[in-house]
Amino acid sequence: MNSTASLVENLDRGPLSKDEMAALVARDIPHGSYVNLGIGQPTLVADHLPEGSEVVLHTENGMLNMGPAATPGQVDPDLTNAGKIPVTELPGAAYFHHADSFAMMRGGHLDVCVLGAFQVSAVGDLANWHTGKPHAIPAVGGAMDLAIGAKKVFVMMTLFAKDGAPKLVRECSYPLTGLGCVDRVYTDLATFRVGPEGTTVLETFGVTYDELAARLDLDLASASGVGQVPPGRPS
Amino acid sequence: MNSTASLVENLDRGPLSKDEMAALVARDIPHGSYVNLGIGQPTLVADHLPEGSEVVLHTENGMLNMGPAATPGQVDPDLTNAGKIPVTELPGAAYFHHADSFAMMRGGHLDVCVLGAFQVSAVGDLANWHTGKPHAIPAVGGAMDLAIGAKKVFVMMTLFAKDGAPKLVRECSYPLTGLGCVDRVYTDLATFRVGPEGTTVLETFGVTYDELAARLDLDLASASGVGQVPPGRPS
Amino acid sequence: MTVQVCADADEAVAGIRDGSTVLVGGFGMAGMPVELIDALIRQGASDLTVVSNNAGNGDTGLAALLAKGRVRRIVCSFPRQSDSWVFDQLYREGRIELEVVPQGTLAERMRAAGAGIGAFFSPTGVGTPLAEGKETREIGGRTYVLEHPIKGDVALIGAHIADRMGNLVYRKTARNFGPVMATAATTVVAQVREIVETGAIDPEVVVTPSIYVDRVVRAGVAA
Amino acid sequence: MTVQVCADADEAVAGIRDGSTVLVGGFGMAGMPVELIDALIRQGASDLTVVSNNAGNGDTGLAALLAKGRVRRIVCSFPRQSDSWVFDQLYREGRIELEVVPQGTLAERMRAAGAGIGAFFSPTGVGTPLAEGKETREIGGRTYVLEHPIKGDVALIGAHIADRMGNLVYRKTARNFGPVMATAATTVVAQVREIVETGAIDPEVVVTPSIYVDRVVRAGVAA
Repeated sequence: MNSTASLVENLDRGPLSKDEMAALVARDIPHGSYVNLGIGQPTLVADHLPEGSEVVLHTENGMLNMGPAATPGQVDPDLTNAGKIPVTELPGAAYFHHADSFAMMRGGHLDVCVLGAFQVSAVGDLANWHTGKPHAIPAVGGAMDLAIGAKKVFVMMTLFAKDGAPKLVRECSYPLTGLGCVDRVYTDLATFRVGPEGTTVLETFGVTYDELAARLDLDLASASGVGQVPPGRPS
Repeated sequence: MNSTASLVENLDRGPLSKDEMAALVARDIPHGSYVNLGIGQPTLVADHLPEGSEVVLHTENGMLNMGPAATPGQVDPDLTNAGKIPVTELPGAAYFHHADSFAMMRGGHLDVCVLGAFQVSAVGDLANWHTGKPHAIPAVGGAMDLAIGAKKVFVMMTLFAKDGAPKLVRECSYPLTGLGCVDRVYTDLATFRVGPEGTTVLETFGVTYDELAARLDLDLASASGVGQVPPGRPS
Repeated sequence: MTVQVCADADEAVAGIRDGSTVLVGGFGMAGMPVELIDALIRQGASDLTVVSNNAGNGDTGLAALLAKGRVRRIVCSFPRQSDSWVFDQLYREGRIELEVVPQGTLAERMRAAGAGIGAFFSPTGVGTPLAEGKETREIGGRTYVLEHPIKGDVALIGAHIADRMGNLVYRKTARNFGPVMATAATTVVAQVREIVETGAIDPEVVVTPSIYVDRVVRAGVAA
Repeated sequence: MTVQVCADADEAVAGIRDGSTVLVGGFGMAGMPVELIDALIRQGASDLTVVSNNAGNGDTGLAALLAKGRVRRIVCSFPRQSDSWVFDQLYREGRIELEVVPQGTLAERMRAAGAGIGAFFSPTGVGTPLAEGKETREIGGRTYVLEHPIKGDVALIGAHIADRMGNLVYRKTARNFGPVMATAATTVVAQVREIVETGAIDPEVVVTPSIYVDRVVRAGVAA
């Protein structure tokens, strides 16, 4: 999380799997944080939080200190996460209603929120709710509230779409979820800091900074100095 | 509460005592109402609610179904009314915080609120928080929230101040608590309906309508028709 | 006013008028007032505006109400789901109006209705298509969009236990929209699993005080 | 972040800076964080803005803080009481600023700060001296006044029981302003009568979830 850290080119590994990306996110969540993990990939982050992290998970349907997904024997229809998956509760949990839950979020009380994305812009605009296709049925859920609410918003996504188009872009072409709300972007090929000062590459995975820069249509900066982990180093 | 009822001149009794005024207010509170009784005289109304009225009392410091004042043996410093007097709780009570309590009030969920007043205007403006004296320290408490919140606002006051000035006036000269918020005014000499259509006398006590009208600088109407209860009738 | 303890769900939804705005609780199945929705289908009110987080799943509950053509307009945060085929088809055929509202704004707009707030400035949705045409204002260096209350004629909610005065408690994440909707509608109907004597619920743990509740019915429990 | 369980009230108020806005819970003595206020007097921060329902009673607690000249400005609904002589004298001598706010607006403005609401339109106070100079707007035929959030640097509140994570429960009408102030300040300090193990409070009855609480201290209990 130190913004003066040097860029590290990890040439010994990458592209990262979803689980490896989740592990990177988990590493950057401070001890004792209150965290909301978005539906889908971000939920993987929970599996990578270290023992004793004291991270408290929020689910926007009205709970703090949510536990892992319920095993078949634990399923309780009154206890689900925001993806409507049965979950469990941990000691010290609390329940509250939807207005209180989103007040907690909108009021900036969550330390970190982890979201998926279709696109993130160089300054941290987020597009993750609507493909923009004319016949698509719009559905936003809590995405816009999450995007603007947490103190830090981390995005997890592949860096390129299936058609090869980069998802980290100068300006989002998809309908926006929030303006300038993203702080960090974790992808299979690199991690980035985004914001008013533009885009900074923090780490690369399986590619060099120069290779990455060539594939993105962005004004990139690298974290000051470059340290390279060469291929073949035991990881 | 029937707005087409005839004016009744009670010449057999009046001016009313505070307790008699409280009894009149209690009579006009519908069965099962949720009611807030303001600090001071209005609290007397509780003593006059009939057995089985199922009236539920709200106190703005966070409680529904408040019971009577605590006896010395019942005093609990965590349980007071808005006047900071120790009270008791009845079965079916509920506690909530100040924002929820005033949301309940401001949102129009209370059926009736009973308040004292310095002045009430012909159209129902209320002045009950500030004498307007230049060196007075302003203090409003929940008065403005109560004034605009309840479905019906009843005022209890003497009709004339100690200096003889009427307290039911064309326009309030004291600083306002709320605009057009009062529905009924209960005084020692008469009860009134006030509102956008002006002031209507509903009952008089110890004075005739004409005597009353002569003492007030107001365009008064009487409830349609006049029925007189002559002096000396057993009450 | 005194709560009405209803004999069955049909009594609980009696009198709902054509053209009403109906707030429907639940998030997924948790807190969903299934029996009340089924009774509303039998009751027959049409031309409804429904406010709920989703737009129905499968072929039952809210989806069945939609399938009967009773709903003119739906206000929700997330209509499109894997099993929202009833809504999807009505929407594509132009037979239902949709207003998509961010989930927290949906909750806060109902809270505002219940709390007597005329409108509020929210940071959610600023710069997105869902704020288009809405008034914005910069306050303290941040941009906000003006949002207005959503008030219901009726709220249908699911809770866990009611007492005979109408105080409600919920269970776990089934609490969700129920307590907010209960403040925001003229007539509030709660289906509960159990009705207990007044005084049996600790006043400290009441979530929806009796003042908000008009009718309760025991439902949703296997006989 | 993880709550700090403090050894005493002095540790609990450590670091409060000159010029801070301090939200002080309680309504009368119910919920009043007496030991925290006494510790704040010892701690020495000055030039404070205090937000509380009243402006101190007698010569102890908030009144003692005022008497020491530490409070530049007070925001409250009801400063004038039979025993508010300390405030009264300071005010008449022009040595303290006063902003009087209707009690419900006071609560709602703090709730707005905690809930990320930029401003809200309230019907309370319209047409009265307390709305003078404030923006008004007619919405749906009713006039509202625009009110802005009140945010604290610190909140000092009294609660009944905390667990070691910082979840709080209150007791009876001592709940009052505590849960609202806990959402509205950067650093929230709660004095409680008992601190229990995490898991000992039923998650259904938590009133202030741990996310809002930074420091807890056991106090206010006869030894």
